[in-house]
Amino acid sequence: MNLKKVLPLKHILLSILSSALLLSVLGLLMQVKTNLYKNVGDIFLNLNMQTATANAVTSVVTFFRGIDTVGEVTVLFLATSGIALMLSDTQRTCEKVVKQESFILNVGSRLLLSVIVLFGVYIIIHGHLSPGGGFQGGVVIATAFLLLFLANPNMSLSHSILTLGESLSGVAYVLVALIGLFKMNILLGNFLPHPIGEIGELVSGGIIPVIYILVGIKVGSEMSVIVEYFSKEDYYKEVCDA
Amino acid sequence: MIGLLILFTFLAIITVALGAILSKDITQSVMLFMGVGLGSVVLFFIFQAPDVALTEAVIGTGLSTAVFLLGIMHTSQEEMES
Amino acid sequence: MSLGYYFLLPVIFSFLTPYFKKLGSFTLRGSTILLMLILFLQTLAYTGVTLPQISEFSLKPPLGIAFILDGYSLLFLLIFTFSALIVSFYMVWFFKANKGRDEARFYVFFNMLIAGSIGMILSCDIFNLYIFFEITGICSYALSAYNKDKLGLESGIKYLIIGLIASIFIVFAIMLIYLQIGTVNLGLIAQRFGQIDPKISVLIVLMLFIGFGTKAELFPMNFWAPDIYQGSMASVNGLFSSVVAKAYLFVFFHLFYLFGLNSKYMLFVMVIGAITFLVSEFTALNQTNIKRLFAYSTLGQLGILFMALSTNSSATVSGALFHLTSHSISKLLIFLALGILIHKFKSAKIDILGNFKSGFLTIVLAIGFLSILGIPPFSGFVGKILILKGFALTQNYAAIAFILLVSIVEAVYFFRLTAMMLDKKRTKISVPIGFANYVVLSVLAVLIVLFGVYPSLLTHYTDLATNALLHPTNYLNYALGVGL
Amino acid sequence: MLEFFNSTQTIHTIIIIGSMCLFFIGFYGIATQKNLVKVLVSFDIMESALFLFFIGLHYQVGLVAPIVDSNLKTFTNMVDPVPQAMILTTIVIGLAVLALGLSFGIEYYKLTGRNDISKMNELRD
Repeated sequence: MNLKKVLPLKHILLSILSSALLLSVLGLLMQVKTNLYKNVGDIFLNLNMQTATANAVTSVVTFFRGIDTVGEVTVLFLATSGIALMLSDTQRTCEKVVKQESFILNVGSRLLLSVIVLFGVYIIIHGHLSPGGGFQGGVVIATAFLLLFLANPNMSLSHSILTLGESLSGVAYVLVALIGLFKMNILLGNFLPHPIGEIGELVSGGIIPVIYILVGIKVGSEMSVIVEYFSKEDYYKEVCDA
Repeated sequence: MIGLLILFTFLAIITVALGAILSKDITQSVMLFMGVGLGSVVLFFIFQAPDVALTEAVIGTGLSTAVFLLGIMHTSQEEMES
Repeated sequence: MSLGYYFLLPVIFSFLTPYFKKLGSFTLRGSTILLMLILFLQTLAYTGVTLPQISEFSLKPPLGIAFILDGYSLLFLLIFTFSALIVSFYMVWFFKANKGRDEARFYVFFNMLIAGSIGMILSCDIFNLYIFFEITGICSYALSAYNKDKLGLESGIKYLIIGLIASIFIVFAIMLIYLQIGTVNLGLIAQRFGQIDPKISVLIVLMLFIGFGTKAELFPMNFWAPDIYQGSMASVNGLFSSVVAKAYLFVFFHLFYLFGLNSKYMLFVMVIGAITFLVSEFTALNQTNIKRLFAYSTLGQLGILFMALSTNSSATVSGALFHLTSHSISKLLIFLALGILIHKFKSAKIDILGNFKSGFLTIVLAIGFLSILGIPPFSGFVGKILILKGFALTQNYAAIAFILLVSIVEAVYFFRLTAMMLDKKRTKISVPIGFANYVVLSVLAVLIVLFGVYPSLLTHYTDLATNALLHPTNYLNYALGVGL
Repeated sequence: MLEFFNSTQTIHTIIIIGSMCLFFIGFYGIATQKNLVKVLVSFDIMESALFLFFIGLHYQVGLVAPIVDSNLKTFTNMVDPVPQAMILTTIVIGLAVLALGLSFGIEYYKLTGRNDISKMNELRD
């Protein structure tokens, strides 16, 4: 085993290049002086009492920088569309073959499913009180379905329901933004009542929990679609090869 | 204490990341990448960012790895030698 | 109307696309045309109001995020919404001619590509701009892989990896900016950029340059562009060339002048632009694939634009913006016309230009070629002459000589293509052109001639844009929330 | 000794060095790896490094997470929430792009039997 084969010259040169870049960037970054100005986040922390949410990160994500989250949801939606475009093959002719499924795995995964989905819903609706929120809870729900697919390869989700949830929650999110425009004269305005005294309670923060619930539904259905495409892809391939 | 904890976590992450890059087996490299994510979760928690820690745990580590593993199930498992 | 509709309306349309699909392809195509028509009419309505216009999200700037429309973005908004309207009409023919494609998803990506590009030019917050950058990016990756054949997927993968590199550098730059001055609002960054430690500021500028320069197809980082153009459909190429590349170029120069980098880095960008122009035009000479050839031609024209836009003199910049508009229209015309030929001949070799028989297409393509080359009655001529005049005013004769010399190279292949089209000896096959395409292509050709004969129609907007770009005081006041 | 390790200054130095090492490990991976999956893994490592860098430099000893609970009634003495919100967004976007890239890779592998990006050279003149 000679060294040249294990570590080609190109790799050695590139590692030297990387280290040189590392050292120069480090040299620059070590001189980072402390910020002369007040961070915008500190101002948000002071403002945060007004939105009456216990979790400041949530109010930044859904309210102070709300349009970012609309964009983020759109990015996920586009990625899902792209994955569906790539992996949904309408020309596949081979028949679906019912695969062997294990009874214990099947029952066990179904039992776990409800618990995991419940946990996801908890994370979503407590997004403005504790760490977590629509994105995290939505993905937790999607992992429940991943478990189901792994345990039972014949499982398939109802695409019409998923599409309905995805479209309706997305449109509702944009409508919430537009209602803010009509009622508060500012897009994404917090038009629901949000008295400061309610801070820490489940119903508080005006539109913020509403937005996170909509985001949770959307992310949950999109991620489930992604997971289904990725796990079904393998299934179809095996069936077609056989 | 916190400083030492951060230092050792960083050392662990860097080792695991090097392993992930240098490993010839793709599945192994994905699993090691999951190690990087887990180390990041610990660090985010230390940095008082529980929201980011939860997100990284669920999305950056959990679902990413699952998607990677499902993805490499039907592409080649090993790097082809040229 | 609020500026937010530019982003929110396409988003609603995209979310509802599965249901439009169920109502049939007529609804799908019709709704997209309607959407683009609404956006275009809204933009036309904005030409009559006082600028800048602002619409805020959640909070007033500088704390919250806002969309700001000034003269500079108005010009680009006109180009983008017009191109989108044209392409949405063209796609009606395309999907009639190519049955069995996933129409709904194409329209999702198309709508969001336009919405993302518009978001990039309107947003006054650099992190929000990054989100729109990613939206545009994902749509472009998916559109270039849309054919799902070997070439399409290869271009999709290459574009995705390039996009990932660019986005990592941009995220790094945004992080350094936030660490240094504690904000992501463009107005505040512009105000405080001078106070950053010069070494870190160089690092930030370098990161932003790599990030946006890669996407805007600047010289050392544009090796990927011809591959992407070759792998994707002709209509998508038209969009890339006239909308997406222009959006990245907008952001590049917007940040360039806003952060006050023009005095320090002017020569650098100019030289890079000149090299882009030179290398691309020489490489274009021996291309045999027609899409690649026009990809290199696009890169060359972007090189001229980079040279002229970085000069900081209002005459040159105004000329460059005129040239940019004219280039957008001409390239859209050329790519859409080529799409018809490529569909007919099922090949993208350069020979297909000699083998078709259609008086209309010949005239239209010739107008496009000659306009890009800069021959008198067409708009490209006015653009180039204005740029050269601007350089003459600042006594930059080297740039004039350089542009003229390299234009000779450009002339070689454009005249070769025109001669090939007019060559009577080749076997000619007649090409069917749908009714919609007659309308679409004639509108574009008439616009090219119109702007060539009456440049004053456009110079009003380019002057507005130049003023807004070089003296962004108004924009800054709005972004800082002072002028409200 | 323990005092030294508990100062904000030291912690920030460790964070800068560690995250930049991680960043350039990812960079080296992108430059040398040929398999599409491993290139995507390298990108994710680079992204993680940036997240650690950004969140870490906004942490100072003594600050707490920006969440109020029964013991903590005001939003004072907390870490900056904006970087956390930005990172949250970037993580989700990262996953979206990664999944899209993998789906391209799978489709390409089905057509050609390869996912080696250095051999993707059909697009040429």
